[in-house]
Amino acid sequence: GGPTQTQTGGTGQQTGGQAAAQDAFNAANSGKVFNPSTKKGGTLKFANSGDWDSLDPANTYYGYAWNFGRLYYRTLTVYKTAPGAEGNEVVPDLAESLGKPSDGGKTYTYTLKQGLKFEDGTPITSKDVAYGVMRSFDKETFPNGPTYLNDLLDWPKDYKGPYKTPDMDVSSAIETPDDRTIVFHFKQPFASVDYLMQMSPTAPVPKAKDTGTKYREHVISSGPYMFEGEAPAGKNFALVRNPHWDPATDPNRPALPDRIEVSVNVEANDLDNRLINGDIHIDIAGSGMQPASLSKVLTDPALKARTDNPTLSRLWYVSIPTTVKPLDNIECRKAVMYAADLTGYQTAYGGPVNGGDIATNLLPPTIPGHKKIELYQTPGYKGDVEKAKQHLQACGQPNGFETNIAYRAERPKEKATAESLQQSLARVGIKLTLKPYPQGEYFAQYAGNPKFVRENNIGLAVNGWGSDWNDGYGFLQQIVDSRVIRETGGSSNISVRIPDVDKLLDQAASETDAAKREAIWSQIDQRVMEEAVVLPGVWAKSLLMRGKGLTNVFISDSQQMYDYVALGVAQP
Amino acid sequence: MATPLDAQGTTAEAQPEAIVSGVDKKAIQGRSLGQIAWMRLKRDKVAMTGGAVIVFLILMAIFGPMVIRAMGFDPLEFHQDLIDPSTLAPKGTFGGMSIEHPFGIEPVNGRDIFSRIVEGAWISLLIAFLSTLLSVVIGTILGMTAGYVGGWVDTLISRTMDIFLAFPLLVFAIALVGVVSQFEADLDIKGNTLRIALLIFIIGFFNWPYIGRIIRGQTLSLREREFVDASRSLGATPWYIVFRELLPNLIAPILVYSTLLIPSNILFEAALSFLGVGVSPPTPTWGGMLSEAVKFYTMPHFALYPGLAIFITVLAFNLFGDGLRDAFDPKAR
Amino acid sequence: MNPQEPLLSVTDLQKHFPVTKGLFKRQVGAVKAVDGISFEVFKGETLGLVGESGCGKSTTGRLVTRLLEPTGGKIVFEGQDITHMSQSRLRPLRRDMQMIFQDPYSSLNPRHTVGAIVGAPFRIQGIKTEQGIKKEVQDILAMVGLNPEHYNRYPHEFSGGQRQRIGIARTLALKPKLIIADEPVSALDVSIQAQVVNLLEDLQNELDLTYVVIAHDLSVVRHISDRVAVMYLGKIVEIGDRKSLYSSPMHPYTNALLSAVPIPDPAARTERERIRLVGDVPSPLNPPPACRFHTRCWKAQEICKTVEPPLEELASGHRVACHFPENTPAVPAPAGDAVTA
Amino acid sequence: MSFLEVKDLRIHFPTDDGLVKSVDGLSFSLERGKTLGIVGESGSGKSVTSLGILGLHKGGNARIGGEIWLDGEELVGASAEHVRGLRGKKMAMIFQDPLSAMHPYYTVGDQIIEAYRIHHDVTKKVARKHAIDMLARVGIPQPDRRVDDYPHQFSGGMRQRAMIAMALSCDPELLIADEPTTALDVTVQAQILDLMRDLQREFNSALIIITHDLGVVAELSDDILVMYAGKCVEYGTAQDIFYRPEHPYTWGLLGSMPRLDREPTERLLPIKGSPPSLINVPPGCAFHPRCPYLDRTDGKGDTVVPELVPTERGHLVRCHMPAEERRSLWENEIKPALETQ
Amino acid sequence: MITFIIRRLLASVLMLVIVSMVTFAIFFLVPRLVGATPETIATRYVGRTATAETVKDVASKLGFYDPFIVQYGRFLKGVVAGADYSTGPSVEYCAPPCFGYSFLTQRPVWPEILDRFPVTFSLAIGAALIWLLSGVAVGVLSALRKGSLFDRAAMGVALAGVSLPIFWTGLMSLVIFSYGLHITAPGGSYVPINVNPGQWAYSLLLPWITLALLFAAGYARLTRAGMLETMNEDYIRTARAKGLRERVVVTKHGLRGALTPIVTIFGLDLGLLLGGAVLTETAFSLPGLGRYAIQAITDNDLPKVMGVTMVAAFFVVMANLIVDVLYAVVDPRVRLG
Ligand SMILES: Nc1ncnc2c1ncn2[C@@H]1O[C@H](COP(=O)(O)OP(=O)(O)OP(=O)(O)O)[C@@H](O)[C@H]1O
Ligand SMILES: Nc1ncnc2c1ncn2[C@@H]1O[C@H](COP(=O)(O)OP(=O)(O)OP(=O)(O)O)[C@@H](O)[C@H]1O
Ligand SMILES: [Mg+2]
Ligand SMILES: [Mg+2]
Repeated sequence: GGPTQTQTGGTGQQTGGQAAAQDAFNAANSGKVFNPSTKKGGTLKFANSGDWDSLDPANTYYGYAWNFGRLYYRTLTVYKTAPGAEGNEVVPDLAESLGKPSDGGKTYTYTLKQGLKFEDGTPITSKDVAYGVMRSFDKETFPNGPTYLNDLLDWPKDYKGPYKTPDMDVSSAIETPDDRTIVFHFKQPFASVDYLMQMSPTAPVPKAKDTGTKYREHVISSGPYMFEGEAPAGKNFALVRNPHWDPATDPNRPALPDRIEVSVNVEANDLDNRLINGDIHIDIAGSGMQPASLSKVLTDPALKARTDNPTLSRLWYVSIPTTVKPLDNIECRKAVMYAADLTGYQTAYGGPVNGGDIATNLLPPTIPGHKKIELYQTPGYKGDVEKAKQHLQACGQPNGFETNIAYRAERPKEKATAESLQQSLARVGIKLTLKPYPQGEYFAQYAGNPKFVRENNIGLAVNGWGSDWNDGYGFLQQIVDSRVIRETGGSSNISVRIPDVDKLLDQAASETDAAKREAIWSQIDQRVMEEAVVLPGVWAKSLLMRGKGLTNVFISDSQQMYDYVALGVAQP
Repeated sequence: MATPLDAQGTTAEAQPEAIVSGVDKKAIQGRSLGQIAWMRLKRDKVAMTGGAVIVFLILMAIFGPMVIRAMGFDPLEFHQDLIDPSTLAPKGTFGGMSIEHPFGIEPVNGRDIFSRIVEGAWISLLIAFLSTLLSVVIGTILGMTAGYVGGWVDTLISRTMDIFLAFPLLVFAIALVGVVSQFEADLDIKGNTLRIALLIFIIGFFNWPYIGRIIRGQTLSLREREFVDASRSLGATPWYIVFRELLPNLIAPILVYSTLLIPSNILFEAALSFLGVGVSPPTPTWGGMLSEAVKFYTMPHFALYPGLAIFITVLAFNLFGDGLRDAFDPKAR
Repeated sequence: MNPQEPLLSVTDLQKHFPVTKGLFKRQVGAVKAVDGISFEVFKGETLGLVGESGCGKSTTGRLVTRLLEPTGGKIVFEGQDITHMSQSRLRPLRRDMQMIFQDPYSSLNPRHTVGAIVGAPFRIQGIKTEQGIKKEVQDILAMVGLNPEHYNRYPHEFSGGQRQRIGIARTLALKPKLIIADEPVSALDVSIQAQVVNLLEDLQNELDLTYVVIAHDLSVVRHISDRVAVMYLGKIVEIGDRKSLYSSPMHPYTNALLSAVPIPDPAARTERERIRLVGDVPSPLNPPPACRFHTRCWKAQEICKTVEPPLEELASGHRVACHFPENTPAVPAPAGDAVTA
Repeated sequence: MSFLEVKDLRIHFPTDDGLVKSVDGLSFSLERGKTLGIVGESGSGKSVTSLGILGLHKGGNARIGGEIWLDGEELVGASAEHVRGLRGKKMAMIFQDPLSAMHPYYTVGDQIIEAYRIHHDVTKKVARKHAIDMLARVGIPQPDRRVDDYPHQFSGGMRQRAMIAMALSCDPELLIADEPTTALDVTVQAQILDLMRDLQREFNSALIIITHDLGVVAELSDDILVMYAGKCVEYGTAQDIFYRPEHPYTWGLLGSMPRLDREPTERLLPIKGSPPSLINVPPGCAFHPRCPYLDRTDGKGDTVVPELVPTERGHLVRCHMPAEERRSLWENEIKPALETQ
Repeated sequence: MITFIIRRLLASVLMLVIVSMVTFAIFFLVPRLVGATPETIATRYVGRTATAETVKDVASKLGFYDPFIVQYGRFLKGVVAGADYSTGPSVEYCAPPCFGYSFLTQRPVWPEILDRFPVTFSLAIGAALIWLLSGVAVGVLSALRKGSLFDRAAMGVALAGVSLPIFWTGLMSLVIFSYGLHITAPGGSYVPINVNPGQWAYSLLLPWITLALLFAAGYARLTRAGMLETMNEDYIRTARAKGLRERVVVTKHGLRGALTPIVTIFGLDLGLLLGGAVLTETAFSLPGLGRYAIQAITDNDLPKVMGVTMVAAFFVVMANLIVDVLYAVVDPRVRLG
């Protein structure tokens, strides 16, 4: 630590009256709490280099939006506000307890706590929660939100949401027998329901106040903070305390600051500079600092001491479609696996600190069931030209071949990855041509569209996946199940079409024993690696910076960034 | 009758030498305005410096890629061993400057900046030149047509130019590059060729009204000159007048505005690259390098060289173009 | 002057330039630049056309050479009606009718060599010459008093007088019958003016040319013309052979013009009696009705404002358009009281 | 000493191509109420001389030598600020092209008002009244209305009148008119010349009139100075120059002019060649390359610069030919050639 | 004059309609020409887990199945008469000029444009003032001291100014002055003038100067050339012959004469700038129309693109009109008709 640390610490001491927090690298990571405090007051400042897809709980699919959303809405369940692994636990929020399964796991019942109120003082009822879920069904109005409940609940056949089919009886999916009880009916037994219920669509929405697409400008708060005025897209906004929030019903939210300010569309490098200078407290996206900041932060011990380096449940990888010649031949795919220089890949992605650890298989270390599988070991992860050439020989392409690599044009790291692979595969004669595509239609029209992939010889496609929640299903299902691949495009799974894997997935979904389930996840991982249809790159990490004067800072395994509900500020 | 004043017929009255003073009497071959402009240009040291730099740049663009490869540089080769993996910055001072990498290396992948600058000259200049050519051709043809034919043709072309000028150019360039390049397979043109062709087309196509306006104005004023009438009264066809009488007089403005359009097109290409719709990687262009460098602004060496390259090139063209304009300017005569 | 067929005959020639306004280019009026003029030019003679600036002299010249499309009237050249003849049909005729322009600077293309300029007629008309164009051009250059060696020089290397010679050489290339010279010397210095005037006269004698010389300088016109027409606001007000027009001008305007010319003789200052016109020439957009000169005429009466005087022959070869002409021969005046000044 | 005395005035311009000796040793004098005419071909240094007297070359790149005495004050050596104070008030100038010489963006009235208020500490209103008076004085109809017009709304003649009004607004004692009528039609030119004569009489100012039209000088001037290549070649009274010219160049000018007051000659008698460039002035007598009498100068013509010497009849001539010979040439050859035919 | 303005306004409307049609066509026809279907276009506007049905719903909600004319007609109607939009539970009326609802944020575009306009306007006006004043001043001085060291240096700097790409100067100046020396505001710190004028000026200072540097160059050169030309005019000689002081000659007669082309170009530049401060706003991350336009294009958000294009074109067209009128005001010789 340098001299600046004592200064920061000193400030904390004067105001908070607590022990001086020592700035240190990873001081808020791996289960540690940095500068713990219960002191209320002050203004917490967030900045976002982009903007929310929507502030409406029905219409958002960003991890940081869910993390932040908990400040102004509550859901039936919630991740525990605690550092490290403890934070991965789901606990009741609006509900008195976790869901009570019945009907062989097809029906779940929740009972709301007493004394819950919206910001206007009206009580929160189970009808409001049901309405929130129902309106989120309308993907035409709220296209962005998660669709788990749409797919899993037993909705009436022609249901189109409360706007278009207001009078339809949805009791086959949701029932609210009384104001405090809500019952969900699933099509099939489902194990992780409590995980689903912490997602934003279960936030209560009072039907009378619902303004559809405009609701995002002022979401009626059920949490400790409410919007000060309106928050239209692209504009900065502020949250103030919700007078009708009762802390007694909410052990998860310390609600320390008096006020929360959010700036949006702040240029990314600026954002880092303002964070470093202390003008803002948190980069809300939580995706790590910009490449330009790395050299500045990591080479200055005082700055480095203000950073944390969590691991994410996210894998950056490259899909190897089996539909493109000559990669339909497993030997050619293996040649790619051996030829790839993973250290280059890692550097392209931001290096060991901001990019991540070199990945050898799919499941990241943060997911229960993770096991390291090293099928294609090469010296120093730099690739093995000899082995690659042997496999090329076996493939019948001794001199290599030509193919294309797709990536998202807007993502510099993916571009760097593609360039890096171009370099390392060239060593064995595999010539890659770079194909940038707009990320907006990357999966629907380009890399995720099987027809396009075949016709345009997309032999490799840069890809990445993070789980919606921290278990094997949440991580694997969307990227290895061949049945999610649609001929019309749109799936994240570009290359994995292994019948065994599909079977194993079904098996795992109905397996109730957690340990056995986890074993199956790893088995799937192994199968996919054997088929060499995915070239894993890095298990992501990010370099986060704590703003000056923050208290109660920690990273939870569920958010994999700072837990925004816990944060407080030391006042000068 | 003969008076002493009437100096025997008319032939003796001719004494052009009195006007063409200072010229070798044997040099009966006259000097065209172009030659005179060239002579003046030669005296303009600043412009000639600009011209020399341009020649150098063109040579560099044409032969540079071969030369650097012969010298052992590879603009595409990674040198990640020279990169600090955690900060992604080049190891060593001044962006990893060394004998092998005189301008240092790029962050992340460690590509040699010097050879990329040389290689980038090729694409940057190619795009600038060809797009200038395109706008000059379109602008000259339409400008001359509008100016010479007049009437509703003029109205139509002038309004079209107005409309073109009313478009937010950059915005449209981005849109078009984005939209069209998504469908490479259908067009059956390989990656960068399509991109480069597209960039040339867009830059050239959106710039023609500027030159078109100038040419139209010049044509309008030339049309009023009596030599056009003289030609008409000799029975010249419109084609003859346009190509033989007007065009030679338009060469000077065309040349001048071309040399001034080239730098602005270089900047345009750089701006498009900066906004992410330039040539596909890993092919280096100056604008592309600069837009990369913006993400690594903490390593100013990365931005310095492409920035300087653009600056020097644009400055050289501007200086030369300015000098050319002065040299052709009849008022300065 | 021979009573043969005229080489050129112009009848009631008109040129109105439309004045437009508004989005749809509505015509709101017309500049009546030339408004019904008639004259004839006979082979071998020189017709002078004088008048003040803007009276339509150049327009007349450009109409006759069909650089402009006439609004009305008729132009007959060598017996052929060329009034509305298409440009392609005109092309061969253009050999016989050439034009010299006023401005020696703008009438030569600065990007062409003298050889190209003077040789252009051959190229445009597609004429092959026995000794090749170059030789032909050099001969012509010598004829107008230029050094044939200067074939490859550019116009900017010559003085104004020399440039005018180049312009003349160009018109001579195809051995035309009629040359329309629009202010051929007014841009030149006096000493050079005289050279060019002499040259034109010499060429006429040598090549049997017919001239229409347009000028505003009455002395120059008198010097070179056989007959002179005086224009005022798009009309010919008086036309006659040189001698009678200058010695006994009939139209008050001609009188005024003549008396306004400064005489290079200090004694004339006191001796001469002058007629001073007041005001400026009215706009051709709105010319005065009837006799156009009545607004500035000291002899004007009511009839001048209502009845347009016809162009009548009051003496042999001398026609005038005036209700109250001066200097008329003993013949009684046609209308009103003839007042002699 | 005369009201205006110019002694050995030299105005040279260093340029890229060499030193331009625009005015090279010019001397003349002028009394109040008298008129001096300066004639010469284009580029002979007339305008440069007039601007030099007004001190308008100061601050430019010109090199000025010699003396200019105006009403007892020396101007060449005087401070620029002092000369500026005299401009407009003591001496004023009328330019050739009144359209370009007036600022297009200010009304005629404003420009006269400005000129008046530089030298008179009066309110705008008073100055405006004065401007209207001046416009009335130069014969502009409805001056109180036209005072608010812009120059382009005036006709050519009116513009020149307005220029004169502006120049005269401060009652200057010296008025220089640089080609005041060259851009005008004859009838308007006559009006302007009359006006200038009348005004000069009224204001009793000294007038320098610069022109290349011998007719105009003859109309107005008491004395005439003929310039050639920056030098005075002949200087004398109007009678001297017109009736007894002794310089071949003056003869040439006279011979080049077709004259209305004489019977038309068969041919004009031009000067051969064209005026020299002022950078490469021919050695010896600048006129020698164009002079038909070079052989009569004892070989001095192209080597020795002739002096300006008085003739027997009292005016000054710059010529190597013996006085005798000159006179006999004029009497026996030139004069008859100009008059008879 | 009035009829001229009315006539020009009518012509401008026509021009804007054409601009809008071309824009619409580029975004509508070009993708279709190269093979996009309503569904593929709609995929942009649905979440990442959308089903084919959702995509169809969204495509039909956004009207992608209608032919070009219908879609364009709907757009025009919205601009002229406003349009109704469903928010889900209710229907909202979007008052004219309604450029539609953003496909992505589902908010009307017009208020967003109005919102961003002040930023671009602030940027343009401030920079314009700086470049105009400094450019003209330098130009006049250079012209008066033609060939002097000052002249050469000023014109050298001027050329350098136009030769530097703004995103580079922007970045470099930020690195030096904001992040290095901390004397100017960092990028993206724009504060509206009604919130805090001092902060507003402080936050825009660097963008102003950087942008002005680019243009000042041109204006200095233009002014210099104009002054050199007018100072050679005959009327300058007349002014001197009247005995006017040199300072008055230069400013009242010389500069007045040279100003016309400058005023003209200034109007046009300003018009263009209001529509196209793309690079500056990107370099300094100012939340203005330029960045909005870029965002709209990368998002393929047609209503936004249309809105911002129309606004930009509107300013260019208006600038043209104003320049013409101004020309007639400045130069009495020009008659509008
Ligand atoms: N193309 C044209 N359009 C409209 N008006 C024209 C055109 N050409 C000439 N005029 C007008 O016609 C009238 C006669 O012009 P013209 O050039 O024939 O006069 P001019 O006698 O040759 O005068 P000058 O001595 O000045 O050459 C003028 O008022 C002129 O403004
Ligand atoms: N500022 C200057 N720099 C260089 N040369 C000049 C300058 N001003 C005038 N001259 C030259 O001086 C010579 C005399 O010019 P001046 O204007 O006095 O001629 P002028 O007799 O008035 O001719 P014109 O009849 O054409 O008006 C010309 O050759 C001209 O090129
Ligand atoms: Mg004419
Ligand atoms: Mg002059």
